[in-house]
Amino acid sequence: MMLDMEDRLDIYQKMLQIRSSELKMCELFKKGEIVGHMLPCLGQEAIPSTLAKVYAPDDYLVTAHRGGGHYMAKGCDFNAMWAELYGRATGTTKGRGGQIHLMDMSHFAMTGNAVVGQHWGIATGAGFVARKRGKIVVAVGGEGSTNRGIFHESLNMATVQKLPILYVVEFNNNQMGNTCEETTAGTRIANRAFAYDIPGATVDGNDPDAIYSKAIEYVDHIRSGKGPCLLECITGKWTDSVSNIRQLPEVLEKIKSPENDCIARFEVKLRAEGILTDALEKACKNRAQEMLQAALTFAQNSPLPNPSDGMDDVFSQPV
Amino acid sequence: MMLDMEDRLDIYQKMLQIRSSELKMCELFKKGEIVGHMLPCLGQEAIPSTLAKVYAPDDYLVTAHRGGGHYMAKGCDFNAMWAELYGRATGTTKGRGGQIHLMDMSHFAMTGNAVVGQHWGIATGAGFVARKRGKIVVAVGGEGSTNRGIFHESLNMATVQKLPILYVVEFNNNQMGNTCEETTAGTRIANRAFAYDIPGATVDGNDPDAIYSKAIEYVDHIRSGKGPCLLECITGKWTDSVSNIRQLPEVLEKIKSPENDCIARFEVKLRAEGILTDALEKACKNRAQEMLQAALTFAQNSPLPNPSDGMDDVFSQPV
Amino acid sequence: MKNMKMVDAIREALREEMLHDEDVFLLGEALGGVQGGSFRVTKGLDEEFGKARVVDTAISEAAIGGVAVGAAAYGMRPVVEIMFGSLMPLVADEIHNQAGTLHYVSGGKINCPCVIRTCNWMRIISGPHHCGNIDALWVNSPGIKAVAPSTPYDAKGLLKTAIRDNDPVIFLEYSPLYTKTGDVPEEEYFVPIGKADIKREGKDVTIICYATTVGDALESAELMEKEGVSVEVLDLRTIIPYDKEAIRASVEKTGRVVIAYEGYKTGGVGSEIAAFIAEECIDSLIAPVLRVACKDVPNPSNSILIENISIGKREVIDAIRRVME
Amino acid sequence: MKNMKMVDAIREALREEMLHDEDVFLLGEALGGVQGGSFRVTKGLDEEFGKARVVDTAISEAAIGGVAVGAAAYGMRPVVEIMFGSLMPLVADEIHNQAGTLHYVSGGKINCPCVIRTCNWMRIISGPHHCGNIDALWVNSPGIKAVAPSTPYDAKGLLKTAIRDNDPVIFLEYSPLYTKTGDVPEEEYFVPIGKADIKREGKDVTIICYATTVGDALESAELMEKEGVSVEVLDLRTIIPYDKEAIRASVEKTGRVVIAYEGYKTGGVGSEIAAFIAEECIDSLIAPVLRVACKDVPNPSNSILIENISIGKREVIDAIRRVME
Ligand SMILES: Cc1ncc(C[n+]2csc(CCOP(=O)(O)OP(=O)(O)O)c2C)c(N)n1
Ligand SMILES: Cc1ncc(C[n+]2csc(CCOP(=O)(O)OP(=O)(O)O)c2C)c(N)n1
Ligand SMILES: [Mg+2]
Ligand SMILES: [Mg+2]
Repeated sequence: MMLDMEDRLDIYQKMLQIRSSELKMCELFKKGEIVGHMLPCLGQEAIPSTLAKVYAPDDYLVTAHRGGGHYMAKGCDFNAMWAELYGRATGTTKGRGGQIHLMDMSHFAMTGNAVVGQHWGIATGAGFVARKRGKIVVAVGGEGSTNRGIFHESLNMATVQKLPILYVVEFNNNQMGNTCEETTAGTRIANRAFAYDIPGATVDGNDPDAIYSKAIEYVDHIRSGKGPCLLECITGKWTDSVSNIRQLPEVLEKIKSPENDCIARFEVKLRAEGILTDALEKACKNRAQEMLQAALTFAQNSPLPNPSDGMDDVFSQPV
Repeated sequence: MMLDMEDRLDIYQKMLQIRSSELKMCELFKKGEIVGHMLPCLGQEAIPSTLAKVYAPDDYLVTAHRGGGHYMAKGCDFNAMWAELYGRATGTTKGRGGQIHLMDMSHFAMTGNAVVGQHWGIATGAGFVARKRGKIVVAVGGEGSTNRGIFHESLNMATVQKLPILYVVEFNNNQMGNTCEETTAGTRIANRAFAYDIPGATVDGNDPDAIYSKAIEYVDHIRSGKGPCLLECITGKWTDSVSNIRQLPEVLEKIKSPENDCIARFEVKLRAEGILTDALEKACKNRAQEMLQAALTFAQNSPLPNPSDGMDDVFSQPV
Repeated sequence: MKNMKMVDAIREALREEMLHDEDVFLLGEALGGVQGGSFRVTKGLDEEFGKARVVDTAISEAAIGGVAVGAAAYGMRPVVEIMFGSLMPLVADEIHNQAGTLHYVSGGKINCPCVIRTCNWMRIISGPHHCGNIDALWVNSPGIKAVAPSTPYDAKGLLKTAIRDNDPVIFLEYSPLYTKTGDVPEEEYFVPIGKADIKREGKDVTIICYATTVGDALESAELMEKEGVSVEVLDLRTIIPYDKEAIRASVEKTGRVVIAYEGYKTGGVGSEIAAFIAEECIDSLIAPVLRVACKDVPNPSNSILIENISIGKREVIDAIRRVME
Repeated sequence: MKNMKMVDAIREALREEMLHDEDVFLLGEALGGVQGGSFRVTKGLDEEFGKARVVDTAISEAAIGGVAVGAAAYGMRPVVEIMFGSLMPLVADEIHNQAGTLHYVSGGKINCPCVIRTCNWMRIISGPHHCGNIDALWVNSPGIKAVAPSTPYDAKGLLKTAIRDNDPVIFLEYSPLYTKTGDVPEEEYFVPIGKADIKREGKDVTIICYATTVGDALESAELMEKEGVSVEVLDLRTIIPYDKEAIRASVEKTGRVVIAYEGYKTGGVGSEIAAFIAEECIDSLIAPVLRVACKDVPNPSNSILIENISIGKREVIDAIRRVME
């Protein structure tokens, strides 16, 4: 199956939303206007934006620590996300979790977790619910997280139980400085699917069309009750953490080329196909900026939590 | 490479030693003469007996819970093992660990561990020492233990580090009652090697010749510094635990046929090749019985630990 | 009322809750089939409810824990089993970091209604990897509740409450208690989490205990009665959050405390209880707060050695005598 | 004497021990290369000693723990790093069941000389999965030692001792302490495990503390001095096995105790210390034993909220005032 024009423009729009938001996050962090632990997905925008065309709004989405793009792409509350980055009471987790614990259950999205790999097990649990309720789970993590044992336990269990889960690996060949050469055996993460006799494939993770065609094939397989699949998307992340960005502008200049940048590349493609025009590009970019501005305004005008708020919600009812 | 006559007779002798010892263990447990948690390897004797021809005496051996056969095959102190089963102070772990914690470091054997799968990680640690000291590690566990994440983490790390480890899986299609159909994805455990691009193979684990030829090929690979291999040996265990044996004699009668019993089958083979004669068989069996008798005598005449002995050795020096 | 074994009371609680709510499901190793759980707790439930609701898994404790969290977060009520207590460290992150923080870190928006059952094999000859003491493992974990019933009545009532609770609950079973019998009502009932139970009233000494040590305490109380010492037996039932008011009231009454717990002494559940008393009830105390607990030694696989490091009536009585001095 | 940061003192200890014994090796995530460890503790050691002795691994905490046990059992001296304290539950079985029991269950025949270093990120805005408190995780684990130094001197001396120790030792670092400076001798020295250190003498109140809370205690003592209260600061240095004699001596002298620890209050390290005092030193006490600790709340990623649940000088001084009442 292929993406139609409208879908592709939606994807493009989401990529722009994520890009502008993540850039702003880096910028504001550098200025000291926002604080905390933040892991941008700059350079990887194609994956979340495309997956949003693969799952339904009420399907489940469970990601690892680098979940901001997925949160946005699923249509989770963008204002609340920005309020969270500003540590406000109106934040998606009331200003408690910060960027690495973004979640929005009204959109079935658990897009934060900071113990790398643990989300694979949680996604597998979500799979039991999805199986009962006729939904699917899309589970996403970095290639580094596939070296945790829980990845293996999860794939094995999901396969035996024929759980409806698409396991997606964002392969950026980087784990806090280490490359796969130093840490990871096997030529491709997708090969790990062979261990369980489930479908596995590697696609160009900077190309929405490539991601989509394999992902939608796998989702059909999954929805038909045949169990999980493993999709590896090759991409590149431009920055590990907001605190690691030294000279972001230079980096961005260098990589804003169709070879490295999934957005620039998608623009070339959309233009060649006559889908994207100057006017449309401008409109899309404006739209992204407007959304961002609205979210920033919402966040900045939101109240800070009261110090004592941090004592609530340890349990669902006071004990 | 193939086994020569002498080696095959050694293997046969070890199989007999293990068989007679494990049977006696079941019998004495049933009588209540020995107590505790004991996991016999009846039916699987070919694997430990053959591996003993594959590793050198000062190579390292690390197994999971069903390690009794491996302990014996490596030539660890047999008297001390029996003293352990009797809970005596002269036992291999001073009567503390019992049958599932048999270990004998003077033979480089950690052949006990009762948290299924954890031995894979320990074996990987042994691999770092082996790499430095020019030895290899043989790590052995049941197919069930390969569903623990630590198996995956271990294989990945050992492969990246090119550790000299032969990972051996005793596939008996049973994990405390569950079969692989209910628990385990993938047609063969050996396929899990593909995930890491290392050699993996499945052999008939009731046939010493089949085990040996693949294992020795892998050990050559390992000794040459190329990293780990995964060998799956298909076998069948006759009893899960001493406490699960209801009617051992009947079970034994039924299975004492060359189709199911690795010893009966090896005897047929050795006879056909003219290696085994009636007299030799008798001599071997007598020898096994003599060893067992001597061990029983040693154990029964050994002192029980003092109650207060159980307070020692929490730390290597009193604190 | 009917008289039943604790193992049957637990099974009845599981069965009732599975009938009551089809989102309740069981998951663990060898729960179904011939095995029916290592201690037959779940025996027959797979036949009644099918394999989708009584899920047998691989030996994958971390995934079992992950499933508990994920399935709970997305709206079901998983009741998972970790075969035995000594294996709980394998699921420590899923408990401490995941289940324990989820409600909080989601801004109170995601509940995590899972139950993690496990069985302790104390007083059995299976060695340190089977018989380890793990009751204190989550006392230092915000967001986690843990219960350890001593009677069939409490077990059934607490398990039903735990399954309906919207927070993660660790449910501790003890193999020596499975066959203990007791009265259980015919009609439905619940036992609240966080409430202790005075299993015997007394005025000279309070024994604070739970699970296996409750029996030791009651028998000791009986014997001490003959020596003219009146012993109150306070069964915590819930280890965390423990019932501070009940403890305070009893200590104010008796002024003497012995805490008996079948775990390693140092850093155990009883250490927390003793610290609470030293902090908040010290003015009521007329004797040191004694802890009767296992020695800080891995559990050996040998009855002669076990005897020497574990506890029972003798140690409890000893401690009562000491606080009465 | 040279003045140095704690991060450098730790690196120096590693380096000296690697030079002293070629069986000492380091293993963990991102220890080498550009990263040089999350907090640059191991920076440059890969260049000096090579990749076989400074091993960068995958994100595989369980295997890291397994390697620690296996390599130690077979005769090397692994010093492994778990990137941060919150991840320690991932290696809980390797600590509790494997490292903790090996010497014992092998009949005293196998040693397990491994060090597991980890860094706590307390007082930083990284949320519950990074800044969780895990100092109490092994207090209830027989066979495990744990140290938590507060000065560069203690850090270097304790780490060298830990590496040469034949038992498993957890070495706790605290990110706010890395940049604290202090004097360290030029010549080689060792600090014993299991010995507390009186960082300041006093006669009215004893503050028992370790790691980050030592600084809070010393500053509080300074301030209280002005109010005429003489505060003794007892730095445990070793969390387990803790120095009972030093505690006893100080409590006998002052009769008043505040235990300050940067962990969750309930079931924390301080609970054990309080229980010990309530059991063995109660006759010396003239005030309740107060615990100053973090609230039982997952650590939020927000300084406003962190402020309210964590501890510092203010809370310590408050407690001193209360025990002086
Ligand atoms: C279990 C665990 N180990 C280590 C860390 C520290 N850490 C945070 S992100 C990261 C790298 C993750 O790499 P990968 O899974 O490839 O995701 P990426 O950051 O590249 O998106 C590490 C090691 C952690 N948070 N959790
Ligand atoms: C981590 C863990 N989970 C569960 C158990 C309980 N248990 C003991 S043996 C066993 C089955 C192991 O199966 P396998 O690895 O195939 O070995 P086998 O017993 O067949 O030799 C189980 C589940 C355990 N000891 N440790
Ligand atoms: Mg990565
Ligand atoms: Mg098996």
